[in-house]
Amino acid sequence: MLQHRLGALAFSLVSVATFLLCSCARSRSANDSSPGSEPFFTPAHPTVANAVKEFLGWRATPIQPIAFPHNKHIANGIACMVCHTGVSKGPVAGIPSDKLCMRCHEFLASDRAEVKKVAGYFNSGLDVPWQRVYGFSPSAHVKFNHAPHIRAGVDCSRCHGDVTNMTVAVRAVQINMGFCLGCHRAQQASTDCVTCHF
Amino acid sequence: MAQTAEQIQRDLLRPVLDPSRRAKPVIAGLALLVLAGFSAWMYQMYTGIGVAGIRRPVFWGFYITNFVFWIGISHAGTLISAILRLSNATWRRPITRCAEVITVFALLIGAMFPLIHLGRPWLAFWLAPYPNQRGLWPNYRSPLLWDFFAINTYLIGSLIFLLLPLIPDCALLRDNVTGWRNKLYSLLSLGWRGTQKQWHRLEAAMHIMAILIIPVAVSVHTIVSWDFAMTPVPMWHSTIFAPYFVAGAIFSGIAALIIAMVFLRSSLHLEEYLRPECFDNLGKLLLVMSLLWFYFLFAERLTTWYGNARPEIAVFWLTQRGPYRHLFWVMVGCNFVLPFPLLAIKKLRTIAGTFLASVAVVIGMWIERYLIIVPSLSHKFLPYAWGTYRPTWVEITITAATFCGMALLYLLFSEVVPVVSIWELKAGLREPVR
Amino acid sequence: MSHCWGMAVDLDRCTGCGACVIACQAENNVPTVGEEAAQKSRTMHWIRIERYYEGEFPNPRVRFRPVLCQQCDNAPCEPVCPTYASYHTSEGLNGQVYNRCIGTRYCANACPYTVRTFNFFNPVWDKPLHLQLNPEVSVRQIGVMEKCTFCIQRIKASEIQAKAENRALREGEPVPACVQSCPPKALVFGDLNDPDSEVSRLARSPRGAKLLSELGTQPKITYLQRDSWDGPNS
Amino acid sequence: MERRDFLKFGVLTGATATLTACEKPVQQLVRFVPEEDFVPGVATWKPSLCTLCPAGCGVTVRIMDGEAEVVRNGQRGILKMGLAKKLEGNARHPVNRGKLCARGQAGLQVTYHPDRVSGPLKRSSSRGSGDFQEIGWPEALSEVVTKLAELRSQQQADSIRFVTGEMRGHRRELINQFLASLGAPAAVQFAPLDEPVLRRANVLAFGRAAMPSFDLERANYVISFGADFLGTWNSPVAQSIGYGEMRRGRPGNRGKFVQVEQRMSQTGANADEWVPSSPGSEGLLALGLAHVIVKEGLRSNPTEINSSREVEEKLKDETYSPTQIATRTGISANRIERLAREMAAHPPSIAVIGGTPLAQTNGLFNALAVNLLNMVLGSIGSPGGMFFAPGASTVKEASSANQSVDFVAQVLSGGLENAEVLFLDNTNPVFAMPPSWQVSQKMKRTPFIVSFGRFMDETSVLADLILPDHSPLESWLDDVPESGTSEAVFTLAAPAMRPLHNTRAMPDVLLEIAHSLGGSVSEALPWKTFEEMLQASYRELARAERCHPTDGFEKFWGRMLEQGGWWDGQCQIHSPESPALEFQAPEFVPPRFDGSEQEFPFYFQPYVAEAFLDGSLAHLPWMQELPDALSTVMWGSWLELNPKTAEKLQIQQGDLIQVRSRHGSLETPAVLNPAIAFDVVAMPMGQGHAQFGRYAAQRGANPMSVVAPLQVEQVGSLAWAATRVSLSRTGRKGRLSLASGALYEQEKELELR
Repeated sequence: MLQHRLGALAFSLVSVATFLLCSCARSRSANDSSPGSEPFFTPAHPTVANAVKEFLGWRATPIQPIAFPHNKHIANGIACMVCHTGVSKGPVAGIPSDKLCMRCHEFLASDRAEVKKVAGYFNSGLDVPWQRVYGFSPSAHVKFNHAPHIRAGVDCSRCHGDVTNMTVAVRAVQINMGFCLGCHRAQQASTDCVTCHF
Repeated sequence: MAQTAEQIQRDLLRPVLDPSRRAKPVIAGLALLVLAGFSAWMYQMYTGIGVAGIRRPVFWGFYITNFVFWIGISHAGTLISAILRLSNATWRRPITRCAEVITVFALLIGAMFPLIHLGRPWLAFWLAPYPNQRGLWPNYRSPLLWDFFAINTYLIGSLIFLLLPLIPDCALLRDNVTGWRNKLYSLLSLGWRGTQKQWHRLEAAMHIMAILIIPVAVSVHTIVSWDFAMTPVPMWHSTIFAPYFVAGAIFSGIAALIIAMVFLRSSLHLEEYLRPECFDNLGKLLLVMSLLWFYFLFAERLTTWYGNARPEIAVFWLTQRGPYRHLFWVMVGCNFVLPFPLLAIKKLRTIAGTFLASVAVVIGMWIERYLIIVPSLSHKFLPYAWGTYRPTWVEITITAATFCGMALLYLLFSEVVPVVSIWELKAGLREPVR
Repeated sequence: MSHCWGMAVDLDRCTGCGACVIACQAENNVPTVGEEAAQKSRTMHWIRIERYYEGEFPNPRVRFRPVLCQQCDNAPCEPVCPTYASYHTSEGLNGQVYNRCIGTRYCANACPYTVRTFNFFNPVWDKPLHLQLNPEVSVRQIGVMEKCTFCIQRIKASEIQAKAENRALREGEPVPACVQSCPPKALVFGDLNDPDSEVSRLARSPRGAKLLSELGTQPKITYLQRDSWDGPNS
Repeated sequence: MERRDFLKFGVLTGATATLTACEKPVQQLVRFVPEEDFVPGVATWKPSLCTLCPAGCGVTVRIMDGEAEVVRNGQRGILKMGLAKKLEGNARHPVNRGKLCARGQAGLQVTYHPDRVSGPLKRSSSRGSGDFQEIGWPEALSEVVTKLAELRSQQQADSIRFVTGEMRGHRRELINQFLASLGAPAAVQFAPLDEPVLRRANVLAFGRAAMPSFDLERANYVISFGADFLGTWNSPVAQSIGYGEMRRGRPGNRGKFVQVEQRMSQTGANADEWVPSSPGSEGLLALGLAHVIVKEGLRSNPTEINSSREVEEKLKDETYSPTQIATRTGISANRIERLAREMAAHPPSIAVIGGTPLAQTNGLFNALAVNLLNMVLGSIGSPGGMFFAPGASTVKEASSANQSVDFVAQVLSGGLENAEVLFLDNTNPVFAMPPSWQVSQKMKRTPFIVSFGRFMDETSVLADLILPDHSPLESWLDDVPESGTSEAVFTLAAPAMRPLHNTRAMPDVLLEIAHSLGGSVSEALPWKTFEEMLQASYRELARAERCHPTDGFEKFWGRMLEQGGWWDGQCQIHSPESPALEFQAPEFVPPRFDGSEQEFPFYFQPYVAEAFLDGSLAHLPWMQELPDALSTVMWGSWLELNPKTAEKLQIQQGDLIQVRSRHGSLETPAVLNPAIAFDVVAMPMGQGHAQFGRYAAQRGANPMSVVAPLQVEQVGSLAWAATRVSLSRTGRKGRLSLASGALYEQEKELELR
């Protein structure tokens, strides 16, 4: 990332200055910054500030609607794949629907404040709006597939850090293309661009 | 040749030390137009490159036309001044700096256009080779990358070529001003004291630069032409393009130089220095280039027509008889029919005559770039995918703004340093007129 | 064994119905651009059906020809890209790496088939139309060039699946969306490295020809020319 | 088993079966797919059914887990659910065998359309103003129930009208039972894509009121009279599959295909020979061909009918000789003779008729003549010939198959004005009928209109109450394809995804209304839901399945849902029934046209647009941006005319043209088409919507606005190709988005756009 930024700054004043002014190219008005409320979907950056942050690789820490304690669940012997069901089967590990939460929490610890929040969503017929912790920015145009990595024996912690000690999941590993390539090279996996970018 | 060294110094320092008030509104007006162009660019960045008129299949339009045009204009300077310096033509003394300045500014403007035209200009730095975590380098096979290096090399070279002969004049200015300007000129004069050793080194450096800059300049426009000639696009994929482009570049460069000189002459009262024989000589040069240009055009058109290959002939007829025919004949008129008599007949080769011819050539050469780019792209191989191109106000504003920008930069420059080299003219006094 | 994906287009079967166009649009998140942009021919379809008239009334003829990226072996689009956004993949396809694209549009100029489309603006889907987007394919952003990928996501998915099952790819696997949808089976897709595959067989047909073969781009798509009727056994 | 019998069975047993099951009216009508555990990021494929055109193709829906923004209990939030991502043909379905046309694939956008009616609406100001207010389902339903109860108590149930679009399967059965139980007249179908003329001709010729199917795979010679069978007509996917095989599926044997029409259609573009006969003379040409074949004794394997001898005698009459008809058809005698000899020499041959020739005033004659040509060619029911699919309706249904004609009759006889309550389902007559019939004005006088429309179209906007139906992907569907297959097929599909909006399935709503009305109505419709009704009916099929003994209904039902229906190639119920015994050679009737030749020099031929059909798909952005196959126009309407005609009138591509008939005028840009007769202008149907969502509304012009209200003789349906028009320049340029930059590939053509 450092080189990336240095390269950006080193290149020319023009590119950075103009970029800072307006690097977010958008097709509609950017006044409304809250995502999801617009009547249309677009991969455009919602604001200029947003575009600048992404360019420089700064990512906001996601704020979860519910303080989910990973450590407690893992300590109770629940394996990652119980909730992240897709991880060995397909591209997406998946965040479970609140129906899965309620399978246990209808009875277990149902008096806790955070569990009540889950129940609240469940009863209204909606799902918990979890925020992604990892995931790639749309402008990376990356399609990551979990299953082949699991099959190749890559441990979850390799990319996600030691979740056993986390409450709410945090981005413990900075995943960028160099990180991916490092491993791919070491494992002699394909480094062809279209392996991931399509 | 009645001037004395003092007179020269007085006349030529005047615009710098005591700038005319009349220039102020002109500068303000030009600045406003440049700002309009800049705003248009910002608007384009914010909204998207789609506000330009480019479309499928004409993916390159006004911006690349401007790019080629301005890079062409930049050949005025350095090349002419370098050749004239090397051939030691005495009439070059008052015009070399005008010419070198054109080069630098035209290059700066020209180099902006690839950025303006990019879909994602904020990522332009990926063209520069630098080590990165992705392990990626730019593609050295791409003519655009050659461009990137050629233009940067040329820009650096031209800057040095401009700044080197500025040193003695800056030292002169340093000694005549105070305050922040003194600091600026001190910096630019690089501690010039006028010792014999320094003069000797300056002459040597200028000689080396003059020799180096010629192949660089030729290579720049050759590579610009290869942006086109390397691709299998009808009428682009041509071996004639490199010399055609270089000739066209020098052609339009000389015209731009003449225009600049006419303006400088009247606005800065340099009638004594930019004398008619300068224009006469440049006029002759322009005539040669006009003939050369026409020869290239004829050769290009004839071979295409005679060859009668299907995709090429479609483009050929598109410009000859199709919707681009008006532009084509305007181009021929501007680049040959009008300038030829004006420059060939000695009586007409006056300052006014060469000026008129030059204006025509600049317009004609801009159209020439446009006609090279747009018709070929609009009629590629599969007729179903044929299309048209129409510029939008954004492109037109930005284009207009760059012309204003050129004028503005030139005006400002003429207020900062003498546009005619004082020491070279002084040196000219010492040697016999040839 | 490595694969060399190729396609055969039987123009004698093609009816010009447009099923492939929509199949591709649905599979690859190709946006609609609206009337104003369509008027400027800025539509994004990765495959188009060219229509050419021949002759005049009362004896007119029409030829249809689906044109998509020809996945040239000797592709003019690849060397011109200054950032390797357009490059040759290890399986011989003309890859287009969206995130590496800076939008010079040089590749689109160089492409003699005019099959590359450019995101002049960010694509927009009126909600909830965005729910139709295929999560297996990127939604491209502004300033990025795109084009037919031979449904690389399907190829990759098949390869991953085959590897997981520890077997080779089967004939008829993978299938791009256009080929899958084509009612008269004018489009055939497969591995050109396998001499017994249907596409290899068709590529050897005497009716076969490459589009603009004179340019030496060596496309991986073979067009089987339309036949004429001059008797019962023609 | 016949479809008709099956439906009867189902309904009967359903009634008895549910006597025990019927406890109390159900509360929850909104039904979801049973909770499923989707593996995130992994696609599941579910069978469904395409309802966008009458072909009835089977589809599979690619479902993936996703997050939809929804409103639940008044709360906006996200919901993880299975979302349809793509539609493909169901590989096992006998009609489309894994293939799907452009329109069918775009059906996905019906579900996700931003302008779907998302909940029940009630009119809040004057009729047609388009002002509606949202109301809840209970209020909306009670309003309908009150109205119906009132009518019933006043013995006025016969003033209830129910107009549907193309409708088959149990949906129609339910509507009819509902109406019957109320004592109301049967539902009337208004489907502009239907071919009532051909059905009538098939009744007269073969005793079948059905659309024909064609064995193109095995045919060696196909002559089509105006039928766009590869594009939009009948069962285009099935026919395209067959066409592909006819062309290249049999090594060394490539069939010939001849198209007879005045404006080259997408289908005509694929023909080996294109025969531009004059408008309305198609039947005469067919008789001319039959004349040559009979006269020269070229018949190899004719279909035997009782009246063969008389028909033959009649055909031998000199009135049908090529020289006699050459002037009228515009085709030279030599060419007619050659064509006749060719088709007789290369059996099996098929003659097809559809579209424009059937929309002439003499459409019935044209259809009968082509049917006769088929008999002469011996193509009825033989391999490589034409046949009727086992599921096709029988003569018993002849009257109900004529329902679109009935709608015209209703409109003309004041049936609409007399209605007290009008139900509208999946139909848009205001848009698709000529304005001179004043459908809209007549509907405005109806006191109470209920629409089940998913979109606000020109007809729904007149309604008092809109009870939006689920999208097809959210509904239980079943269908019996009428053509395109030689197998008995029952397509059945469960909802592929949960509803996005606050909509309810129309059949469920009808059932709920029936239960609320109580009494005999409730008893006649005892099922809680449409799903239950389907189960009850298909239980009969499971019992009657002759070829494979089944292992219980549950397994049978599960298998049906898994593969998308029931069909069995072994169980072919062979169709070619003997042609009607007393079929006569039809008498030539010349076509009539509205408007004089001097004042209105051009024949005006609207045609079914590849992308929009009759206009019912104009709201889909994918379809709007799909370049038309021939003109390559997107996002608009256009008028096609010959470049020579245009030159004469000094019209250039893109000029805005005024098209004027005796009944109205419209403006649309001109598109040059070298493959159209000099005296014909053509215009696609489907654009010119006043309503119908953001992508369709106020776009282009509707050709119906100039169509004369002429009817097909002896049938009564609209003769939409029988209008003459004049053209004039407006001096302005029209909005025209063309995908194509050139008409010709080879010639040095420089003019663009």
